[in-house]
Amino acid sequence: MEPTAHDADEELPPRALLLEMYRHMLATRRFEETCLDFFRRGLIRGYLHSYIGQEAVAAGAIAALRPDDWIASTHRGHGHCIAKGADLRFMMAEILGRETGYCRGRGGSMHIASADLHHLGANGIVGGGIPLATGAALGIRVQGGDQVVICFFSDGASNNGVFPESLNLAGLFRLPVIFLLENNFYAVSTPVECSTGCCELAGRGPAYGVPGVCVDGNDAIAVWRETRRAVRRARSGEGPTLIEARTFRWGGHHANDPGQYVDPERLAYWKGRDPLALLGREIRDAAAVAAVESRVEAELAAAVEFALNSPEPAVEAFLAEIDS
Amino acid sequence: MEPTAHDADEELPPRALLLEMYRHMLATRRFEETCLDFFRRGLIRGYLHSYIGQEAVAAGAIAALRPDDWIASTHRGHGHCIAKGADLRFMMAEILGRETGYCRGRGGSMHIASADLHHLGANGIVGGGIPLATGAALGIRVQGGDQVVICFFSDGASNNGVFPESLNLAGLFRLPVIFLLENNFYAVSTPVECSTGCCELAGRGPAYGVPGVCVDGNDAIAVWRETRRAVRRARSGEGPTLIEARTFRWGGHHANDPGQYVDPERLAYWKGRDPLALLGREIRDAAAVAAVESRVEAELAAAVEFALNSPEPAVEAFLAEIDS
Amino acid sequence: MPELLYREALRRALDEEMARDPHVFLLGETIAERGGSFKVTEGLLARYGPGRVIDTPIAEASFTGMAVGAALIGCRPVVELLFIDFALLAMDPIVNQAAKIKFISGGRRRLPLVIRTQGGVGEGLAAQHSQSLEALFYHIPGLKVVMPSTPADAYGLLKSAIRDDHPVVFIEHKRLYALSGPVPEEEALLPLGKADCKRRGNDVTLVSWSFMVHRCLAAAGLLERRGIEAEVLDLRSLVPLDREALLASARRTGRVLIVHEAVRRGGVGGDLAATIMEEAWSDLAAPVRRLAGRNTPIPYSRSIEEVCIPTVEEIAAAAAELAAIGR
Amino acid sequence: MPELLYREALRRALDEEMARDPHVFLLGETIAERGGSFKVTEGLLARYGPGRVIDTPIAEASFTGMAVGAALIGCRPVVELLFIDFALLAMDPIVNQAAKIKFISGGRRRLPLVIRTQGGVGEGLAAQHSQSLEALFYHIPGLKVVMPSTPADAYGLLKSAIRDDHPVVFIEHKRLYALSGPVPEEEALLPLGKADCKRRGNDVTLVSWSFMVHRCLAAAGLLERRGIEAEVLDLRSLVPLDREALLASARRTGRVLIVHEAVRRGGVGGDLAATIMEEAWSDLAAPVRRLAGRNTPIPYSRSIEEVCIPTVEEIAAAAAELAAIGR
Ligand SMILES: Cc1ncc(C[n+]2csc(CCOP(=O)(O)OP(=O)(O)O)c2C)c(N)n1
Ligand SMILES: Cc1ncc(C[n+]2csc(CCOP(=O)(O)OP(=O)(O)O)c2C)c(N)n1
Ligand SMILES: [Mg+2]
Ligand SMILES: [Mg+2]
Repeated sequence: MEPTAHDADEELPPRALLLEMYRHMLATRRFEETCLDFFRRGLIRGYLHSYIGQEAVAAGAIAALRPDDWIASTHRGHGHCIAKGADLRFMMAEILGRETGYCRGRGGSMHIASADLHHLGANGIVGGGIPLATGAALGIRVQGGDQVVICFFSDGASNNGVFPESLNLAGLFRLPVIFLLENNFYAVSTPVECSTGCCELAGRGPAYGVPGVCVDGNDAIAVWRETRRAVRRARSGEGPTLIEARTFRWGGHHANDPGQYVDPERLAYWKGRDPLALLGREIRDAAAVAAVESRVEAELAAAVEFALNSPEPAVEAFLAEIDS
Repeated sequence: MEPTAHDADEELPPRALLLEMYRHMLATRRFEETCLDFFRRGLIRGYLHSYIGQEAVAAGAIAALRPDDWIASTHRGHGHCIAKGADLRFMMAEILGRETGYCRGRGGSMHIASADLHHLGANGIVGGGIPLATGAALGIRVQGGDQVVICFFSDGASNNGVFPESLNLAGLFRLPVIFLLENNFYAVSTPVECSTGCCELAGRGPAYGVPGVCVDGNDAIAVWRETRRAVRRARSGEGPTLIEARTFRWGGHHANDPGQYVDPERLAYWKGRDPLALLGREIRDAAAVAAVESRVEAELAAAVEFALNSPEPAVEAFLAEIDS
Repeated sequence: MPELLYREALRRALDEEMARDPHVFLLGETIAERGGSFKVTEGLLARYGPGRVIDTPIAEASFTGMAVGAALIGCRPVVELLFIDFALLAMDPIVNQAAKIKFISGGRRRLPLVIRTQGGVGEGLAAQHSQSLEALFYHIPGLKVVMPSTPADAYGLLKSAIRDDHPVVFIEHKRLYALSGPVPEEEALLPLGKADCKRRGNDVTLVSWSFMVHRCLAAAGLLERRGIEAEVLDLRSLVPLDREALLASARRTGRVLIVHEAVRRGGVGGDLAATIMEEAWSDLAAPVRRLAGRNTPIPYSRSIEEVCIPTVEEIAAAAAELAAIGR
Repeated sequence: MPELLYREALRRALDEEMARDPHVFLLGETIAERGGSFKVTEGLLARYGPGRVIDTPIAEASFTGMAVGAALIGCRPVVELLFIDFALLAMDPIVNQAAKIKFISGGRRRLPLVIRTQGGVGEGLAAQHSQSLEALFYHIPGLKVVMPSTPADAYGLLKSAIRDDHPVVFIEHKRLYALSGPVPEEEALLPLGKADCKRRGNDVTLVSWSFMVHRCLAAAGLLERRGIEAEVLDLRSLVPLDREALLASARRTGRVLIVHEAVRRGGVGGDLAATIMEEAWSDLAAPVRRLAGRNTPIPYSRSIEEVCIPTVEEIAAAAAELAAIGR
């Protein structure tokens, strides 16, 4: 299956949505750059997985959602979180381990979640979020709601048995969930062709009665369009869709991984298709883009300031909280 | 995919093999009838899952193996075990919980295994044997052998995530394993159409780069032929095959289950296609069939006698064995 | 009080909670059409429909994870794992996901989830259908563990578990489903974390839960004839643990025998024994003792199955020995 | 003796055993090309090729089960689970399959399988990458559990684990990989089930394993300055357990503090404490005490992470308290 880029003839997202996607993508890019810098300076610890290069997937897909729709995210989750409308202040505070963060500093980058944002959570377990997302879709059914759920995960997670199990369950129950497989061609250092005998990952859907499509993951508009189609299906009770969005990770697996195993030509190819640049070109409005840019810079600066000035969790309070 | 029955033009198994298949099938049928009788009389406890109706799958498939090839079996495993050449005496003794059984009475019906028979084991966990079989195939590779492994499992097990995980691993590594999915259309009382959104179970293979074929599981010759093809592929290093063999369970899920949920017409259809009768017709040699019948009766009688006269495990010896 | 079977008491709890709260729903293998392998959920499909009594394919890891996801958005799922042995296929959603949610959100998220399952030795079900695995969940911060021994407890505790805002592993026993016992006619919840003294006595305390409570009661009967008054404390819930009741009884009798069906090594008994030693040291007349499952998977054969877990006679003998120390 | 890092000692053990026995092979995520996340398997791909150093997709349940299957036909697989947290995805093959093989075959089948994994608190890896879960395996009949604290122990015990005919869960510690220590130049196996007294003392026994051994040794240093001679007993393998060494030390000092990183509730410490009480009651001068991980998932933030597990000072304080009882 060849990924489809968006077709210029087809309907475009409304202008405001285009700008919002751009804003989320830029915010993600700049947020990640800042995090990487903080990591190098020792301010961030643990595992930090940058979303740089993949911004169009989160922004494009989530642009097709209503605010009351849900998402489930992964260890590489900052982009999803920002596109779902997260406050950069609380995100940055969490990643810096502060009491003011989304998880009060208990969770860190791999566990950010927010019921208010209808964000089920990042996950430190590769594939761990897949059944959770599927179950949220079932829960929506039980509650009689019409929301949908997007389940983000990547090629590596697609080999965890919970993916086909959940595909099967979602297909059987026609649940309103969209399996958004971000195929960035690597799981840590393992290229996708070394993790499966069949690299056409969208093809796993039909084996379970779930339609599978493949889309250019660096083209935010194409992702938006394909997701919107899947959202409509899901919302109208027709069931799940598997979307494979092909994209690429610009950095190593995490902040500490130089990623030397990546073929430089391949990386160059994908960097030449910078999702931000591609979308910027579509917007064709330098003033609007500049306005977004300054808004993002201001928000990011505020977030950094807020986070750095926030207290770490207090030991006494923490000890009082946990059962002894 | 429509199941293929065997085609009269194609090569037939050698006569000796035909008779051996028939013998294994008949032995299984009679063994199971005896077990069900013993169960009713309170001599067998626990779960007893009868293979009656499915005999052609085990016999046909295993007829395509060499004795040093391996199999992995399931909770419904007597047919596989008999076709792999088990001694009915040790089987019956095990199922009656005697010290002389394959597992010295410790395992029972759901755990029969024998390294000598190259039988990896029945399994009480639905799907539990799938990775074991796949790993045995990997072990063969490591050891530089040319054996193959048949992994038996049924439609219910195909929804356990280890099936697609193992399919993927086997396809990736081109392992000499044959996934033999006995689609008997039920998992306990759940019909296959209530456990998946896509009932073409053989179609799950190609999603992982593993060829999938569907065969009439009540036609021992068809099963043999399809398995032989897969065995040749596997033995020559071309990798795994998924074979879906469609068949039917004549009884309830286990000896205690009347199975009233089964559509009587469907059952009648399958009973009309009795695998033993179908194969008997192909043999066209009443004398040979009669000879097989009397051999089976004699072996079964000897097995019953042996088992009933065998001691139960001694408590003292058992306690001495286990660490306290 | 009317008598109900343990399975009926469980069913009544499910029924009442489903009637009361539309967010409660059931998920598991053959629980709908077939009413469950142990007939606990029989009739509920007819009452609440396939939207709330849901049969799943055999995919324990995912349908348990789905229950976690549904709970995250505000439902109150009750998921059934047919045998606790199969919970081993769902340890990621239970331990890595469900148990962590409250904590990693800094206390901001709730996870009202009940995992119903059953364990213990039955009638020849062998090594993969007879395990007693409560210790695996007991060790995990963020999980509650409830193990009722009677119909009344099953009823009252399951209702509380369903109303609890955080995950509860609710472990039934395959040999108790057909046990009959009185259950209050009016709705009655039992709080999690309250032990029940099922028999009073001053000479020795038998601490137990689930099926073994009945063996302890029988042993107490034997002991009585020998002039020994045994107290039988049914913990009912292991997490939260009723430390007060446990320690009070230990202090009063000074002699404690902990009885459980699970394997002794690494079983919950060790933790309880250590806790009693730490907290009630000066009141102990004898070392706290454990009588528990032997260090073996459960065999199939009738002749050697029952010897793997404590018998009434063994309990009585161990208790008598304890009671005699220092007299 | 030459010094090796813990990771190098492990690698040497793997290397020697692979050279010695062609049935030994390695299976896990990014262990081949990348040499493993903790660099234990670096260089082995080059020596033994992709047929014996095998990178797997992310499918813990299946590749662990595959190792079981390969062991069943006579191989000696060493499978790596990157974090012990991920072992929760492979509990079926480990507990329901591997642990049961010997038993359900009436002792007729062998299962030479090593599951290498690592646990413990690291540097901000949070709730799903910091667990200490040895208690889950300790409770399961049929599994051995080994937890080395030094390069020499890691080397000698891993070799024995690989040669063992039954499954061994071999748990390393993420904070030990870069620890340097002497390792004998000649090949040297250490038997499973032999504790190592890492420091002699008569006033109090500190029982520990893995990373906490080092904190106990540091605490013993602090205690020495206060005139208290602490013995530090490193169990090294929890199953088999060196009961003799444990009880002998307990009897000699009469005061035992068990220190582990895993959560206290349901941790191995309770079992050990109960065992000591049962066996050495009359020699105890004080109740056996446990100092262990707090009842919480591990948080991310630096400010509250370290307080979740015992510190050197806490160990010293608890030991000093014990040593003072009844003097
Ligand atoms: C169950 C599990 N296995 C292994 C890991 C270790 N791990 C963390 S990220 C990762 C790679 C994931 O690859 P992919 O799903 O493609 O996500 P990506 O990093 O490309 O976003 C691995 C193996 C884990 N966290 N969880
Ligand atoms: C992991 C697991 N889940 C559930 C069960 C309970 N169980 C035993 S047999 C069975 C049905 C299996 O169906 P299928 O795989 O189609 O095999 P069949 O009985 O048709 O041979 C179930 C659900 C089990 N043993 N293991
Ligand atoms: Mg990836
Ligand atoms: Mg079936």
